Amino acid sequence: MISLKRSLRRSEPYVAGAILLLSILIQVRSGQFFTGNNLVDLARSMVVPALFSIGAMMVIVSGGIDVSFPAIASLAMYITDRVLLSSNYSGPVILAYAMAAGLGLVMGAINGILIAGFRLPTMVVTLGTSSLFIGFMQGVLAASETPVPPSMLAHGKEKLFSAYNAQLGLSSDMPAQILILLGALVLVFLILRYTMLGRGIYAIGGDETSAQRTGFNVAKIKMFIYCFTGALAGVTGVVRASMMMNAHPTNLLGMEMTVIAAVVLGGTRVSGGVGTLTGTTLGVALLTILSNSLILIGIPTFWSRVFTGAVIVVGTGVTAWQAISRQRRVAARRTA
Amino acid sequence: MAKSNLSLKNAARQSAPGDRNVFRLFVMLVLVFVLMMALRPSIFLRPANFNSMMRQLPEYGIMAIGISLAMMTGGIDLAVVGTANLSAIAAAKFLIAVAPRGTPNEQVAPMLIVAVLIALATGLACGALSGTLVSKLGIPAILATLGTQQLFTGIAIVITEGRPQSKLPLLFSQIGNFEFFDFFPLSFVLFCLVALAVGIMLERSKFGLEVYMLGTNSKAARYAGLNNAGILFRTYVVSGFLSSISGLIMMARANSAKADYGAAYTMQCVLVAILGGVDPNGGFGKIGGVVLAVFILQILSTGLNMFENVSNFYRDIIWGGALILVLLSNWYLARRKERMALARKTA
Amino acid sequence: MKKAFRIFVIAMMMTAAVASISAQKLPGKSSKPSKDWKIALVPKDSTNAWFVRMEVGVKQFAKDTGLNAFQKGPAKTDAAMQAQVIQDLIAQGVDAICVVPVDPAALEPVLGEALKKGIVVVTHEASFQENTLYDIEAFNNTAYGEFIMDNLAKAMNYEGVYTTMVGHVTNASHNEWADGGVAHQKAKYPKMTLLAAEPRVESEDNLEKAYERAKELIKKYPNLKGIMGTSSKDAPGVARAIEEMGLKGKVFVSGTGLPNENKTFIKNGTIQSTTLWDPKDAGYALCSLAVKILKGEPINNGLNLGLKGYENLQFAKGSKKILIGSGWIVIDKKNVDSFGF
Amino acid sequence: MSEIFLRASNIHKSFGGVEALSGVDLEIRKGEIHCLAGENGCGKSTLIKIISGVYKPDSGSVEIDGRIFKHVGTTDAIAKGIQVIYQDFSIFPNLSVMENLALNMELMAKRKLMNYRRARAIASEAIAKIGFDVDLDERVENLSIAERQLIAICRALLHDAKLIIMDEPTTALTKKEVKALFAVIKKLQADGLSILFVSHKLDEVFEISERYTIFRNGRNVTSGNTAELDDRKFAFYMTGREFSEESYRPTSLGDQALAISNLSLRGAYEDVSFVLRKGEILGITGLLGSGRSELVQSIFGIYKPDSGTIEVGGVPAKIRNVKSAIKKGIGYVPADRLTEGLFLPQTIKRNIVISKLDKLSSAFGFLREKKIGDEVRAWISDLSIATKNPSLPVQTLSGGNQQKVVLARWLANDLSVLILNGPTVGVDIGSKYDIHGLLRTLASKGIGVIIISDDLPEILACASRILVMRGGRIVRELLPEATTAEQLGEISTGVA
Repeated sequence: MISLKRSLRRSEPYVAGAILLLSILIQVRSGQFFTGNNLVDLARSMVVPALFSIGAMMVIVSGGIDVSFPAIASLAMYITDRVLLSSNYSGPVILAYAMAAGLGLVMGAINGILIAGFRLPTMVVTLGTSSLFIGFMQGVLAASETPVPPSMLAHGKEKLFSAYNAQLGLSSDMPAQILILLGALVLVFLILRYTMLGRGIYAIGGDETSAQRTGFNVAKIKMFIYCFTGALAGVTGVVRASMMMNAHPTNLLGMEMTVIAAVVLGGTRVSGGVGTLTGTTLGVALLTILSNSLILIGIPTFWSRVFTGAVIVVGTGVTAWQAISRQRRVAARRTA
Repeated sequence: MAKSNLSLKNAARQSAPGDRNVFRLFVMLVLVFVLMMALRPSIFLRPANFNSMMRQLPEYGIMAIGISLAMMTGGIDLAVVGTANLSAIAAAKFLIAVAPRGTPNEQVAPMLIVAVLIALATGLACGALSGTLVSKLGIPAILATLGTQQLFTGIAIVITEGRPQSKLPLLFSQIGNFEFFDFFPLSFVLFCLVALAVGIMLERSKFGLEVYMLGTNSKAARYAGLNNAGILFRTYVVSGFLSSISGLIMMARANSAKADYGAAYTMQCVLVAILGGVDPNGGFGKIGGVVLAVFILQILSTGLNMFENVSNFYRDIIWGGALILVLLSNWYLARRKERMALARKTA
Repeated sequence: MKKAFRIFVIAMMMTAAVASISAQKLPGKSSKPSKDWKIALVPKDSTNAWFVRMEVGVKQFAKDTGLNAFQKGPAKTDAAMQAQVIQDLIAQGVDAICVVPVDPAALEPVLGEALKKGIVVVTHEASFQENTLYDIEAFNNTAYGEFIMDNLAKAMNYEGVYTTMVGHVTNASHNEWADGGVAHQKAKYPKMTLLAAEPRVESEDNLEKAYERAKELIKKYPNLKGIMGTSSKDAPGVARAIEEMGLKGKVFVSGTGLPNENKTFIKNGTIQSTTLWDPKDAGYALCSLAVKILKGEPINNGLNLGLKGYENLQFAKGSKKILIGSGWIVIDKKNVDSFGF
Repeated sequence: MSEIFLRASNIHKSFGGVEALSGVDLEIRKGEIHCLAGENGCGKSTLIKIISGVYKPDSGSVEIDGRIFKHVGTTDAIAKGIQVIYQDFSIFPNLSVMENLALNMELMAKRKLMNYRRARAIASEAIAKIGFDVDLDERVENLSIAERQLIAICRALLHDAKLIIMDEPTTALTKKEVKALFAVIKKLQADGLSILFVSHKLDEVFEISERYTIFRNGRNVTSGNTAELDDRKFAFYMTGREFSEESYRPTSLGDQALAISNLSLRGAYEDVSFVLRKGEILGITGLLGSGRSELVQSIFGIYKPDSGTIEVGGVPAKIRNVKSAIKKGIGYVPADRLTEGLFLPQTIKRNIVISKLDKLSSAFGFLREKKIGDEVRAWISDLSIATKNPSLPVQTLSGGNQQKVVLARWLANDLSVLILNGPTVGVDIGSKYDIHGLLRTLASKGIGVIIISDDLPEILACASRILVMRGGRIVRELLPEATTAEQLGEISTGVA
């Protein structure tokens, strides 16, 4: 009973409910939601935003905010791509991932040094480094679209299985890259839940001074967060380029706000300390389903932004309203 | 006595972070100015170049002021560009309907006033919607305004089908592009007036003080009897209003209105606000700083356009670098001050 | 208050009148020596592969002629930012500005000002631009749309349901091509029908989105047989969706596209042909035209800018501004390997 | 006699040129309960932080259990068995009770992984030590302040401590909880631990400690056996001033200032009625959860009561929100000064005038700077707020002066009713007397004052009438002269 009450205080059930409602709406309007190929398509669309959201969520939980991950992903991916192309690399794709992760880690470390070492405000730092990375990529490297090396191309074509829709005769491939997402989810879940490092991330987000006193090495934990999210962003960049079979330097830019919105929508507290991977994934799922189903619902292209905007406003409104009334209930309960 | 004096001085320095930041920004502005002057004196110092800068900065400068206001309450307004375009489109739709190009100026003039009022009213309404979501429903501002940005752009696309609204009466852009003494653009004068008005509002009015206090601690604000919801609401309404002025300026400069003009301005305005010293957590920030940041950005981008072979993307590098340098110098100066104080004591 | 406003308006109208009188004299032959000329080309943005290719043409021109020609674009595809770049160039006193407008309407005032200051203005992909001396079209927009439609119709065997895809619904030229294509289909291919529920979808100039939208369309409208793409990302994105869904030979796509990006699809037949004009040539041609004007050479029908496709430019019907070149390149199985980009 | 466990000698420490400690000494014997007292800003906290390794002293040394440190490291301190319970509890509101209790232990054991079963065991053991009944899976932010403090105490007890430093641990505890805590402390002492108990509540010092040390302005004033101390001496050592406090009797009761009839808020309080007269100081006490805070917050417009009426000055008052409460002449000094009362980084000036802006601005909403300046100067001198420059951030002030700023804010508003929730929580003794005196003056000028406090001696000293609440109802009305702190405590808990 207590645990039921407690779970109703979380936002995951509400986001899950919203997803269910939306799914039913899509199913009714198109008859094509609960089909294998559609679900595979959605899973595929989720890969990149979900990978980003993992890092964004870790940062927000620790009490910061990071807007530099699309820039890190783009720059890491672009440098990797160019280096591998120019050296005519044809070995396994793992090198691309390792390189991009390494580059991302270095860029994340720059964020980390400024944030953990100099204790500078996270949003300002990441806005600044984001500008730097983009400027470096487009100014110094004069980045433009390039093809990807053969290993990434082959990797982009790898599929786990195909979902076949007999009714329409359509099939959809589950991209291999979803394994990277699942791997990242499991890894981060384990880190957050079962390591002191992970608990430290929550602790810092709850109260940084207390964390210091309790014995957490706050600077080290922060350094880890930004390095890790940087590396993850680098990997995400390569995932995107291989899935698109094309290295597009600016394609990911501008995603930061939507990803952060998804993370917050999934119940992560903007002020830090609270947030779950389940909620985050649900938040991403909701926004991905939304943006990939407007045609299925039958919303004309001209209306798509109105609809998306309205759903964000209404969706977050409901969650926020629920939080407000929860606060009231808590106040009453405390006195009872 | 000496001891307490010292602590007083230290504390006084603490008390006016905004002023110090404004001074540092001013130094930076001078540096950027001198740098550009030194590198390309023949081009940079032309009056036409200054005129060009003054014509470019108002449209995003005014939106940056709007975003800054929202940030001072601890929020953010990502819907400024959407609001600006929707306001401009509303005015443009009206003008094209009642006074298409070619209508005699005498007939256009009164309609212009109505059109301007329509735009401003649209801005107010957009701000009111964002404001309601943030203040009454308590949606985090970043989400609420991300939603309304989509919504406003969406509505703009629906009513225009994405096409530019261009057959505007010429009188509009003639007035909009009027230059005092053939040098100071009307839009720049408007920007100065807006900055002055908002600056005065923040520093001298009850509402301004309430914005700072609410941004510092909303719970304490509630216990102090401030109408938190009302203040937040008004902040976003003001931001919406300012955006609609920006929208009109864009409309005059482009002589048309369209759903996606200036989409890239949003992040630029956030950057301007932050370099201008506005605390993204709320409570602190000065319009003077924001104005200086706008000038710095403009000199940088105009400056880079003087170099044929330097890509505009270097602006991003300089900008990001400047942001981080300012932070680091703040950090360094604070530390040095501490050290010097210690040295003085032990000496 | 009212009176003050009236006076203000009258004052404005007077300045406007003065301005329009001075605008009568259009820029032309430059009195400066040609080595001092500065010719700037302003693209829509600087990272897009398309405009990177265009810059190659500009650099080639500068090398060939020894003149100071350069490309200077905004950091993002944004009409307002493009206007700012042009404004700065005017202030710096360049002699000619060649523009590929993000949005022609938005540039009218700033280009008008350039003309007023005696700067030569030529445009590309902006057939409705008023404040320009000449507009070079590699081709006629409507005709280009018609040609894409012809390609699609042929692939669809002249029958079935189709829809159109644009980068953004706010993109003027994409919409012109799509409109041209649709009108052409209505006139010429009666057995084809435009999908009424979704006559135009957005790919956001993004390969991944084009792919996702195509999948969605095919799921929702199983009888959809063709997609007419406009953005260079549309055709390859849609082609990938078609291949993955196992609809090769059942659903067709046509559109603009760079050879490299479409090579596999063209070779394996998912895309029969894409259409293209080489932005490098367009960049070269724009600079070349600007220089001709600065030299005071006459601009007439049959103008030869000295490179393929631009040897015999013709004024559009009833226009003294729009110069139309001899078309686009069709990329198909036969020539896809011959481009090198 | 017994051995010395800790000896701090001639410690100096300054911050940014301001000396916080100028050569202080402190000795704690093994197995003793030692009280460290002094006003806020006297250097108590700084010394604690030096002992626990947070700060490095400029000079001087600390000897712990026979080993002399120039600079104690945090790990040294913990290894030597020193545990500090800070005033702000150092807890994580977003984590569960279990994690709050167990994390530190796990970190000390240098564990890299989180084992929830082990954590639960640790946590259960910890709460069992003081018989604290709490749901281990509850998030701490959903608990009351007292419960949070108990968690902080439980956590410190977990460690194999030889010296536990408690920085004003009883601030937010009710009488019953304090008793439970003292029992635990005594038990720990019996086990041979030393306790450094930082407090400025005299009754607690007497009750718990054997020896004391008092600081003033970063220097030792005195130390000795608690038994030799009395009320007067204690206050004098702390402040260097003489105080005398008589209980307050209004000379003449005026008209009705506030009348509450049958006020109810479901889940908080029920059917509460009372009348407050002008010139009266009404004390309301009761355990946490007795509904007292919600009751006064309802009067101030924070909560909306379900039923009942409020009259202000004999006129029925509809109080919809805080603003309308202020308009009716009601002021409220909240319990948590730092988060609810003050805008810490903002200036003293702004903090004082924020609730009076309507009157201090022109018709167009512009601030009247001169008027504001006059107003602020007047309050600073009236309440003797220790600052030279009202443009300094309010966080530069001591707790007592901060509280005076909050008071000034309300006094500026021509109140008829002033409600104080914990008027002297975290306030040094000098300011405490100042504030008590001020409340008497206010009442004698005809303001109706309500005090909510757990500090029973404070209630007895200040209030002219006392209401005791239990389970959301008023259970007793008492006069202070006929009541003792013990009786009051028993009525609150329902023993009597």
